[in-house]
Amino acid sequence: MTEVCIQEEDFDAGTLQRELLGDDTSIGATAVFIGCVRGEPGAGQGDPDAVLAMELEHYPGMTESSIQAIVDEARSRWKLQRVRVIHRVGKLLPGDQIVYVGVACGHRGEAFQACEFIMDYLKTRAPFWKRETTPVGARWVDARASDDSAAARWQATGE
Amino acid sequence: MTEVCIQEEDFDAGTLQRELLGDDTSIGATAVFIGCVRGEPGAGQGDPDAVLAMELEHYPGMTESSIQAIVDEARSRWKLQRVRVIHRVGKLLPGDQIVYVGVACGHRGEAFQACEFIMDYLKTRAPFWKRETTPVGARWVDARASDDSAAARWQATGE
Amino acid sequence: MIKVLFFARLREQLGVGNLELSPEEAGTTVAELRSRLQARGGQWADALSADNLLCALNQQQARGDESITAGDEVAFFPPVTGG
Amino acid sequence: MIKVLFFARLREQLGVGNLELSPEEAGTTVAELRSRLQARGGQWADALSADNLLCALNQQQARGDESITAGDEVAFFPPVTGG
Repeated sequence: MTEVCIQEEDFDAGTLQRELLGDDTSIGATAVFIGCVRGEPGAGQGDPDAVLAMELEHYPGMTESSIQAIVDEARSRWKLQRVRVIHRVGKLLPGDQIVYVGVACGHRGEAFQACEFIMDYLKTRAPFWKRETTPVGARWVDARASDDSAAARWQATGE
Repeated sequence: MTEVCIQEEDFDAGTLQRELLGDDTSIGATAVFIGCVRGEPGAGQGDPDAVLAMELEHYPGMTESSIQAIVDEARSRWKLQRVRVIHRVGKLLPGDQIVYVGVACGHRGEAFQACEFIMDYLKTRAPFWKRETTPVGARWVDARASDDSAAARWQATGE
Repeated sequence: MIKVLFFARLREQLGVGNLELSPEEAGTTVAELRSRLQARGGQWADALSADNLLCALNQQQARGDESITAGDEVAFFPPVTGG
Repeated sequence: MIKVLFFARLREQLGVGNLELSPEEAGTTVAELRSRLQARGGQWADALSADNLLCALNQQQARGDESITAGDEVAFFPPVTGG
Protein backbone atom coordinates (compact mmCIF):
# COMPACT_ATOMS: atom_id res chain seq x y z
CA MET A 1 0.00 0.00 0.00
CA THR A 2 1.34 3.46 -0.90
CA GLU A 3 1.68 5.44 2.31
CA VAL A 4 1.51 8.91 0.76
CA CYS A 5 -1.01 10.07 -1.85
CA ILE A 6 -1.45 13.51 -3.43
CA GLN A 7 -4.76 13.63 -5.23
CA GLU A 8 -7.61 15.86 -6.38
CA GLU A 9 -10.30 13.36 -5.36
CA ASP A 10 -12.02 13.32 -1.98
CA PHE A 11 -11.44 10.40 0.41
CA ASP A 12 -13.67 8.27 2.65
CA ALA A 13 -12.63 7.90 6.28
CA GLY A 14 -14.41 4.52 6.53
CA THR A 15 -12.56 2.95 3.61
CA LEU A 16 -9.27 4.36 4.89
CA GLN A 17 -9.96 3.02 8.38
CA ARG A 18 -10.48 -0.50 7.01
CA GLU A 19 -7.24 -0.21 5.02
CA LEU A 20 -5.41 1.07 8.08
CA LEU A 21 -6.48 -1.93 10.16
CA GLY A 22 -6.27 -4.57 7.44
CA ASP A 23 -6.15 -7.94 9.17
CA ASP A 24 -3.34 -7.00 11.55
CA THR A 25 -4.61 -7.92 15.02
CA SER A 26 -1.55 -6.48 16.74
CA ILE A 27 -3.12 -3.05 16.15
CA GLY A 28 -4.89 -1.74 19.24
CA ALA A 29 -5.08 1.95 18.46
CA THR A 30 -5.64 4.20 15.46
CA ALA A 31 -5.42 7.98 15.57
CA VAL A 32 -6.71 9.89 12.58
CA PHE A 33 -6.58 13.56 11.77
CA ILE A 34 -8.69 15.07 8.99
CA GLY A 35 -8.35 18.74 8.12
CA CYS A 36 -11.09 20.69 6.36
CA VAL A 37 -11.50 23.99 4.55
CA ARG A 38 -12.91 26.56 6.95
CA GLY A 39 -15.32 29.18 5.64
CA GLU A 40 -14.37 31.35 8.59
CA PRO A 41 -13.78 33.83 10.03
CA GLY A 42 -16.76 35.52 8.39
CA ALA A 43 -19.73 33.29 7.84
CA GLY A 44 -21.75 35.42 5.45
CA GLN A 45 -21.21 36.50 1.87
CA GLY A 46 -20.90 40.09 3.01
CA ASP A 47 -17.74 39.48 5.05
CA PRO A 48 -14.62 40.38 3.03
CA ASP A 49 -12.67 37.69 4.95
CA ALA A 50 -15.15 34.89 4.18
CA VAL A 51 -13.50 32.04 2.29
CA LEU A 52 -15.59 31.14 -0.75
CA ALA A 53 -13.14 28.67 -2.25
CA MET A 54 -9.58 27.40 -1.81
CA GLU A 55 -6.99 26.43 -4.38
CA LEU A 56 -4.09 24.20 -3.33
CA GLU A 57 -0.85 24.39 -5.28
CA HIS A 58 2.03 22.00 -4.65
CA TYR A 59 5.48 20.98 -5.88
CA PRO A 60 4.94 17.61 -7.58
CA GLY A 61 7.67 15.14 -6.69
CA MET A 62 9.04 17.05 -3.72
CA THR A 63 5.63 16.92 -2.04
CA GLU A 64 5.55 13.13 -2.04
CA SER A 65 9.20 12.70 -1.03
CA SER A 66 9.06 15.28 1.78
CA ILE A 67 5.93 13.71 3.27
CA GLN A 68 7.48 10.25 2.96
CA ALA A 69 10.50 11.61 4.86
CA ILE A 70 8.16 12.84 7.63
CA VAL A 71 6.51 9.42 7.81
CA ASP A 72 9.90 7.68 7.91
CA GLU A 73 10.96 9.98 10.74
CA ALA A 74 7.79 9.07 12.66
CA ARG A 75 8.52 5.38 12.11
CA SER A 76 11.98 5.85 13.57
CA ARG A 77 10.49 7.43 16.72
CA TRP A 78 7.56 5.09 17.37
CA LYS A 79 6.72 1.50 16.51
CA LEU A 80 3.95 1.99 13.96
CA GLN A 81 2.14 -0.78 12.12
CA ARG A 82 0.58 1.39 9.41
CA VAL A 83 0.65 5.03 8.37
CA ARG A 84 -1.34 6.72 5.64
CA VAL A 85 -1.22 10.33 4.48
CA ILE A 86 -3.52 11.77 1.82
CA HIS A 87 -3.36 15.43 0.81
CA ARG A 88 -5.71 16.91 -1.74
CA VAL A 89 -4.70 19.56 -4.29
CA GLY A 90 -6.67 21.70 -6.72
CA LYS A 91 -9.90 23.55 -6.04
CA LEU A 92 -11.75 22.95 -2.75
CA LEU A 93 -14.80 24.49 -1.08
CA PRO A 94 -15.56 25.30 2.58
CA GLY A 95 -16.34 22.07 4.41
CA ASP A 96 -14.26 19.95 2.01
CA GLN A 97 -11.70 17.58 3.44
CA ILE A 98 -8.09 18.60 2.65
CA VAL A 99 -5.80 16.21 4.48
CA TYR A 100 -5.93 12.79 6.12
CA VAL A 101 -3.27 11.40 8.46
CA GLY A 102 -3.94 7.95 9.89
CA VAL A 103 -1.65 6.02 12.23
CA ALA A 104 -2.20 2.47 13.48
CA CYS A 105 -0.11 0.95 16.24
CA GLY A 106 -0.24 -1.01 19.47
CA HIS A 107 -1.20 1.63 22.01
CA ARG A 108 -3.01 4.95 22.02
CA GLY A 109 -0.25 7.23 23.35
CA GLU A 110 2.02 6.41 20.42
CA ALA A 111 -0.85 6.69 17.94
CA PHE A 112 -1.73 10.21 19.10
CA GLN A 113 1.89 11.36 19.25
CA ALA A 114 2.82 10.02 15.82
CA CYS A 115 -0.31 11.43 14.19
CA GLU A 116 0.22 14.89 15.67
CA PHE A 117 3.96 14.77 14.85
CA ILE A 118 3.22 14.03 11.20
CA MET A 119 0.61 16.81 11.01
CA ASP A 120 2.93 19.36 12.64
CA TYR A 121 5.76 18.58 10.24
CA LEU A 122 3.47 18.39 7.24
CA LYS A 123 2.27 21.91 8.06
CA THR A 124 5.81 23.29 8.06
CA ARG A 125 7.80 21.14 5.63
CA ALA A 126 5.57 19.82 2.85
CA PRO A 127 5.46 22.16 -0.18
CA PHE A 128 1.78 23.08 -0.39
CA TRP A 129 0.40 26.57 -0.73
CA LYS A 130 -3.18 27.66 -0.14
CA ARG A 131 -4.85 30.43 -2.11
CA GLU A 132 -8.21 31.60 -0.79
CA THR A 133 -10.95 33.19 -2.83
CA THR A 134 -12.84 35.83 -0.82
CA PRO A 135 -15.59 38.29 -1.80
CA VAL A 136 -12.87 40.91 -2.39
CA GLY A 137 -10.52 38.72 -4.42
CA ALA A 138 -7.99 35.90 -4.14
CA ARG A 139 -5.09 35.89 -1.69
CA TRP A 140 -2.27 33.55 -0.72
CA VAL A 141 -2.54 32.28 2.84
CA ASP A 142 0.37 33.36 5.04
CA ALA A 143 2.30 30.78 7.06
CA ARG A 144 1.44 30.85 10.75
CA ALA A 145 4.11 31.23 13.41
CA SER A 146 2.10 28.81 15.59
CA ASP A 147 2.69 26.07 13.02
CA ASP A 148 6.45 26.58 13.27
CA SER A 149 6.34 26.39 17.04
CA ALA A 150 4.13 23.29 16.91
CA ALA A 151 6.74 21.56 14.74
CA ALA A 152 9.65 22.87 16.81
CA ARG A 153 8.46 21.25 20.05
CA TRP A 154 9.24 17.80 18.63
CA GLN A 155 12.89 18.84 18.31
CA ALA A 156 13.21 20.31 21.79
CA THR A 157 12.14 17.22 23.69
CA GLY A 158 13.92 14.59 21.64
CA GLU A 159 10.94 12.43 22.45
CA MET B 1 -27.39 14.22 17.70
CA THR B 2 -26.65 12.07 20.75
CA GLU B 3 -23.03 12.56 21.72
CA VAL B 4 -22.57 9.28 23.60
CA CYS B 5 -23.69 5.84 22.40
CA ILE B 6 -23.21 2.44 24.01
CA GLN B 7 -24.02 -0.27 21.50
CA GLU B 8 -23.31 -3.84 20.40
CA GLU B 9 -23.18 -2.94 16.69
CA ASP B 10 -20.04 -2.00 14.83
CA PHE B 11 -19.61 1.55 13.51
CA ASP B 12 -18.36 3.06 10.24
CA ALA B 13 -15.68 5.74 10.48
CA GLY B 14 -16.82 7.29 7.20
CA THR B 15 -20.42 7.76 8.28
CA LEU B 16 -19.28 9.15 11.63
CA GLN B 17 -16.87 11.55 9.92
CA ARG B 18 -19.70 12.98 7.80
CA GLU B 19 -21.86 13.36 10.93
CA LEU B 20 -18.99 15.02 12.78
CA LEU B 21 -18.55 17.63 10.05
CA GLY B 22 -22.22 18.12 9.18
CA ASP B 23 -22.47 21.40 7.28
CA ASP B 24 -20.53 23.43 9.85
CA THR B 25 -17.83 25.23 7.88
CA SER B 26 -16.26 26.68 11.01
CA ILE B 27 -14.71 23.22 11.57
CA GLY B 28 -11.10 23.07 10.40
CA ALA B 29 -9.88 20.01 12.27
CA THR B 30 -11.15 16.62 13.35
CA ALA B 31 -9.20 14.18 15.50
CA VAL B 32 -10.51 10.65 15.78
CA PHE B 33 -9.37 7.76 17.91
CA ILE B 34 -10.55 4.23 17.24
CA GLY B 35 -9.51 1.41 19.57
CA CYS B 36 -9.49 -2.23 18.49
CA VAL B 37 -9.28 -5.65 20.10
CA ARG B 38 -5.69 -6.85 19.97
CA GLY B 39 -5.02 -10.55 19.47
CA GLU B 40 -1.63 -10.05 21.08
CA PRO B 41 0.71 -10.71 22.68
CA GLY B 42 0.80 -14.18 21.17
CA ALA B 43 -0.29 -14.45 17.60
CA GLY B 44 -0.77 -18.20 17.33
CA GLN B 45 -3.31 -20.57 18.82
CA GLY B 46 -0.56 -22.23 20.83
CA ASP B 47 0.17 -19.14 22.92
CA PRO B 48 -1.67 -19.24 26.26
CA ASP B 49 -1.81 -15.42 26.25
CA ALA B 50 -3.37 -15.13 22.79
CA VAL B 51 -6.73 -13.37 22.92
CA LEU B 52 -9.34 -15.40 21.05
CA ALA B 53 -12.32 -13.25 21.99
CA MET B 54 -13.27 -10.36 24.24
CA GLU B 55 -16.43 -9.73 26.25
CA LEU B 56 -17.23 -6.20 27.37
CA GLU B 57 -19.41 -5.71 30.43
CA HIS B 58 -20.62 -2.28 31.51
CA TYR B 59 -22.85 -0.50 34.03
CA PRO B 60 -25.87 0.68 32.03
CA GLY B 61 -26.87 4.20 32.93
CA MET B 62 -23.69 5.13 34.73
CA THR B 63 -21.67 4.39 31.59
CA GLU B 64 -23.56 6.95 29.54
CA SER B 65 -23.62 9.61 32.27
CA SER B 66 -19.94 9.23 33.18
CA ILE B 67 -18.87 9.53 29.54
CA GLN B 68 -21.17 12.51 29.06
CA ALA B 69 -19.47 14.10 32.09
CA ILE B 70 -16.07 13.54 30.44
CA VAL B 71 -17.32 15.14 27.22
CA ASP B 72 -18.77 18.10 29.15
CA GLU B 73 -15.44 18.54 30.92
CA ALA B 74 -13.65 18.57 27.53
CA ARG B 75 -16.12 21.17 26.26
CA SER B 76 -15.32 23.38 29.24
CA ARG B 77 -11.58 23.19 28.46
CA TRP B 78 -11.65 23.64 24.68
CA LYS B 79 -14.01 25.25 22.19
CA LEU B 80 -15.39 22.19 20.42
CA GLN B 81 -17.99 22.21 17.67
CA ARG B 82 -18.87 18.50 17.81
CA VAL B 83 -17.94 15.51 19.92
CA ARG B 84 -19.00 11.91 19.46
CA VAL B 85 -18.19 8.87 21.60
CA ILE B 86 -19.25 5.33 20.74
CA HIS B 87 -18.30 2.37 22.92
CA ARG B 88 -19.24 -1.16 22.02
CA VAL B 89 -20.25 -3.82 24.55
CA GLY B 90 -20.84 -7.56 24.32
CA LYS B 91 -18.72 -10.08 22.49
CA LEU B 92 -15.91 -8.89 20.21
CA LEU B 93 -13.13 -10.61 18.26
CA PRO B 94 -9.49 -9.62 17.61
CA GLY B 95 -9.40 -6.83 15.03
CA ASP B 96 -12.90 -5.60 15.95
CA GLN B 97 -13.39 -1.91 16.69
CA ILE B 98 -14.23 -1.21 20.36
CA VAL B 99 -14.34 2.52 20.82
CA TYR B 100 -14.67 5.67 18.72
CA VAL B 101 -13.90 9.18 19.96
CA GLY B 102 -14.30 11.98 17.41
CA VAL B 103 -13.75 15.68 18.03
CA ALA B 104 -14.37 18.51 15.56
CA CYS B 105 -13.21 22.05 16.19
CA GLY B 106 -11.45 25.02 14.68
CA HIS B 107 -7.79 24.06 14.94
CA ARG B 108 -5.77 20.89 15.15
CA GLY B 109 -4.02 21.40 18.50
CA GLU B 110 -7.33 21.55 20.34
CA ALA B 111 -8.73 18.62 18.37
CA PHE B 112 -5.82 16.37 19.34
CA GLN B 113 -5.82 17.48 22.97
CA ALA B 114 -9.56 17.07 23.47
CA CYS B 115 -9.62 13.66 21.77
CA GLU B 116 -6.74 12.34 23.86
CA PHE B 117 -8.21 13.86 27.04
CA ILE B 118 -11.51 12.08 26.47
CA MET B 119 -9.78 8.76 25.76
CA ASP B 120 -7.56 9.03 28.85
CA TYR B 121 -10.52 9.73 31.12
CA LEU B 122 -12.71 7.14 29.44
CA LYS B 123 -10.01 4.56 30.19
CA THR B 124 -10.00 5.40 33.90
CA ARG B 125 -13.53 6.59 34.73
CA ALA B 126 -16.11 4.93 32.49
CA PRO B 127 -17.46 1.67 33.98
CA PHE B 128 -16.47 -0.92 31.39
CA TRP B 129 -14.73 -4.20 32.10
CA LYS B 130 -13.00 -6.44 29.58
CA ARG B 131 -12.93 -10.20 29.87
CA GLU B 132 -10.58 -12.02 27.51
CA THR B 133 -10.97 -15.57 26.29
CA THR B 134 -7.59 -17.28 25.85
CA PRO B 135 -6.62 -20.86 24.94
CA VAL B 136 -6.32 -21.57 28.69
CA GLY B 137 -9.61 -19.98 29.74
CA ALA B 138 -11.27 -16.63 30.37
CA ARG B 139 -9.77 -13.87 32.52
CA TRP B 140 -10.70 -10.34 33.52
CA VAL B 141 -8.29 -7.72 32.21
CA ASP B 142 -6.48 -5.85 34.98
CA ALA B 143 -6.43 -2.06 35.00
CA ARG B 144 -3.12 -0.59 33.87
CA ALA B 145 -1.18 1.88 36.00
CA SER B 146 -0.16 3.65 32.77
CA ASP B 147 -3.81 4.52 32.14
CA ASP B 148 -4.07 6.19 35.53
CA SER B 149 -0.95 8.24 34.89
CA ALA B 150 -2.22 9.18 31.41
CA ALA B 151 -5.40 10.56 32.96
CA ALA B 152 -3.53 12.21 35.84
CA ARG B 153 -1.39 14.41 33.60
CA TRP B 154 -4.50 16.42 32.65
CA GLN B 155 -4.94 17.37 36.29
CA ALA B 156 -1.33 18.37 36.87
CA THR B 157 -1.12 20.94 34.09
CA GLY B 158 -4.55 22.49 34.49
CA GLU B 159 -4.39 22.89 30.74
CA MET C 1 -35.31 -0.65 49.57
CA ILE C 2 -31.72 -0.07 48.53
CA LYS C 3 -30.41 -1.63 45.35
CA VAL C 4 -26.86 -2.97 45.46
CA LEU C 5 -25.01 -3.90 42.24
CA PHE C 6 -21.77 -5.82 41.62
CA PHE C 7 -19.87 -5.90 38.34
CA ALA C 8 -17.25 -7.91 36.49
CA ARG C 9 -14.79 -9.97 38.56
CA LEU C 10 -16.49 -8.93 41.79
CA ARG C 11 -19.88 -10.13 40.50
CA GLU C 12 -18.31 -13.47 39.62
CA GLN C 13 -16.54 -13.81 42.96
CA LEU C 14 -19.75 -13.14 44.88
CA GLY C 15 -21.88 -15.20 42.52
CA VAL C 16 -24.51 -12.46 42.52
CA GLY C 17 -25.09 -9.37 40.37
CA ASN C 18 -27.54 -7.48 42.53
CA LEU C 19 -29.25 -7.39 45.91
CA GLU C 20 -32.21 -5.54 47.38
CA LEU C 21 -31.67 -4.55 51.00
CA SER C 22 -33.84 -2.70 53.47
CA PRO C 23 -32.34 0.53 54.85
CA GLU C 24 -31.94 -1.29 58.19
CA GLU C 25 -29.91 -4.07 56.57
CA ALA C 26 -27.87 -1.66 54.42
CA GLY C 27 -26.74 0.77 57.10
CA THR C 28 -26.47 4.55 56.78
CA THR C 29 -23.42 5.11 54.54
CA VAL C 30 -21.78 3.44 51.54
CA ALA C 31 -18.85 2.42 53.75
CA GLU C 32 -21.17 0.92 56.35
CA LEU C 33 -22.99 -1.04 53.64
CA ARG C 34 -19.67 -2.38 52.45
CA SER C 35 -18.56 -3.51 55.89
CA ARG C 36 -21.93 -5.16 56.56
CA LEU C 37 -21.57 -7.10 53.33
CA GLN C 38 -18.00 -8.10 54.29
CA ALA C 39 -19.38 -9.31 57.65
CA ARG C 40 -21.24 -12.03 55.77
CA GLY C 41 -17.89 -13.81 55.65
CA GLY C 42 -16.51 -16.24 53.06
CA GLN C 43 -16.36 -14.81 49.51
CA TRP C 44 -18.04 -11.63 50.78
CA ALA C 45 -15.24 -10.93 53.23
CA ASP C 46 -12.52 -11.73 50.70
CA ALA C 47 -13.88 -10.09 47.58
CA LEU C 48 -15.07 -6.87 49.24
CA SER C 49 -11.77 -6.29 51.05
CA ALA C 50 -9.83 -5.56 47.84
CA ASP C 51 -8.09 -2.18 48.17
CA ASN C 52 -8.79 -1.08 44.65
CA LEU C 53 -12.58 -1.61 44.66
CA LEU C 54 -14.56 1.38 43.45
CA CYS C 55 -18.06 2.33 44.45
CA ALA C 56 -20.80 4.48 43.00
CA LEU C 57 -23.90 5.99 44.60
CA ASN C 58 -26.79 6.60 42.21
CA GLN C 59 -24.39 6.11 39.32
CA GLN C 60 -21.92 8.72 40.51
CA GLN C 61 -18.47 7.70 41.74
CA ALA C 62 -18.56 7.72 45.58
CA ARG C 63 -15.88 7.90 48.27
CA GLY C 64 -17.68 5.95 51.00
CA ASP C 65 -18.81 8.50 53.53
CA GLU C 66 -21.93 9.38 51.54
CA SER C 67 -25.28 8.71 53.27
CA ILE C 68 -27.66 6.23 51.73
CA THR C 69 -31.45 6.19 51.97
CA ALA C 70 -34.35 4.17 50.58
CA GLY C 71 -34.46 4.24 46.78
CA ASP C 72 -30.70 4.64 46.40
CA GLU C 73 -28.61 2.52 44.07
CA VAL C 74 -25.13 1.54 45.28
CA ALA C 75 -22.61 -0.26 43.05
CA PHE C 76 -19.26 -1.90 43.82
CA PHE C 77 -16.82 -2.79 41.06
CA PRO C 78 -13.13 -3.34 40.19
CA PRO C 79 -11.03 -0.68 38.43
CA VAL C 80 -12.41 -0.05 34.95
CA THR C 81 -10.76 -1.45 31.83
CA GLY C 82 -12.71 -0.09 28.86
CA GLY C 83 -11.59 1.69 25.72
CA MET D 1 20.92 23.07 -18.27
CA ILE D 2 19.64 23.90 -14.82
CA LYS D 3 15.92 23.94 -14.18
CA VAL D 4 14.63 26.70 -11.87
CA LEU D 5 11.10 26.56 -10.43
CA PHE D 6 8.98 29.18 -8.63
CA PHE D 7 5.79 28.48 -6.70
CA ALA D 8 2.70 30.17 -5.30
CA ARG D 9 2.93 33.90 -4.58
CA LEU D 10 6.51 34.03 -5.84
CA ARG D 11 5.49 32.51 -9.19
CA GLU D 12 2.74 35.12 -9.51
CA GLN D 13 5.04 38.00 -8.58
CA LEU D 14 7.62 36.93 -11.16
CA GLY D 15 5.03 36.04 -13.76
CA VAL D 16 6.92 32.84 -14.53
CA GLY D 17 6.78 29.29 -13.16
CA ASN D 18 10.06 27.90 -14.46
CA LEU D 19 13.27 28.79 -16.27
CA GLU D 20 16.02 26.81 -17.96
CA LEU D 21 19.47 28.32 -17.42
CA SER D 22 22.91 27.27 -18.57
CA PRO D 23 25.42 26.54 -15.78
CA GLU D 24 27.22 29.74 -16.79
CA GLU D 25 24.04 31.79 -16.33
CA ALA D 26 23.06 30.02 -13.09
CA GLY D 27 26.32 30.34 -11.18
CA THR D 28 27.88 27.70 -8.95
CA THR D 29 25.66 27.65 -5.82
CA VAL D 30 21.98 28.04 -4.94
CA ALA D 31 22.76 31.38 -3.28
CA GLU D 32 24.65 32.63 -6.32
CA LEU D 33 21.75 31.63 -8.56
CA ARG D 34 19.40 33.59 -6.34
CA SER D 35 21.54 36.75 -6.38
CA ARG D 36 21.92 36.52 -10.16
CA LEU D 37 18.14 36.33 -10.50
CA GLN D 38 17.77 39.31 -8.15
CA ALA D 39 20.24 41.22 -10.33
CA ARG D 40 17.66 41.14 -13.11
CA GLY D 41 16.01 44.00 -11.21
CA GLY D 42 12.31 44.97 -11.04
CA GLN D 43 10.05 42.21 -9.74
CA TRP D 44 13.03 39.85 -9.63
CA ALA D 45 14.88 42.07 -7.19
CA ASP D 46 11.81 42.64 -5.01
CA ALA D 47 10.28 39.17 -4.94
CA LEU D 48 13.54 37.26 -4.43
CA SER D 49 14.70 39.49 -1.56
CA ALA D 50 11.97 38.25 0.83
CA ASP D 51 13.63 36.99 4.04
CA ASN D 52 11.35 34.02 4.44
CA LEU D 53 11.82 32.49 0.97
CA LEU D 54 12.71 28.82 1.01
CA CYS D 55 14.72 26.95 -1.56
CA ALA D 56 15.13 23.33 -2.59
CA LEU D 57 17.83 21.59 -4.59
CA ASN D 58 16.71 18.47 -6.43
CA GLN D 59 13.54 18.46 -4.32
CA GLN D 60 15.39 18.54 -1.00
CA GLN D 61 15.21 21.62 1.21
CA ALA D 62 18.47 23.56 0.70
CA ARG D 63 20.33 26.20 2.71
CA GLY D 64 21.97 28.10 -0.14
CA ASP D 65 25.62 27.12 -0.05
CA GLU D 66 25.00 23.90 -1.99
CA SER D 67 26.78 23.59 -5.35
CA ILE D 68 24.71 23.28 -8.50
CA THR D 69 25.63 21.56 -11.74
CA ALA D 70 24.01 20.77 -15.07
CA GLY D 71 20.86 18.65 -14.66
CA ASP D 72 20.00 20.05 -11.25
CA GLU D 73 16.55 21.33 -10.31
CA VAL D 74 16.40 24.37 -8.03
CA ALA D 75 13.14 25.70 -6.59
CA PHE D 76 12.30 28.91 -4.73
CA PHE D 77 9.06 29.30 -2.83
CA PRO D 78 7.32 31.05 0.11
CA PRO D 79 6.77 29.33 3.49
CA VAL D 80 4.43 26.37 3.07
CA THR D 81 0.78 26.51 4.10
CA GLY D 82 -0.68 23.04 3.51
CA GLY D 83 -2.63 20.76 5.80
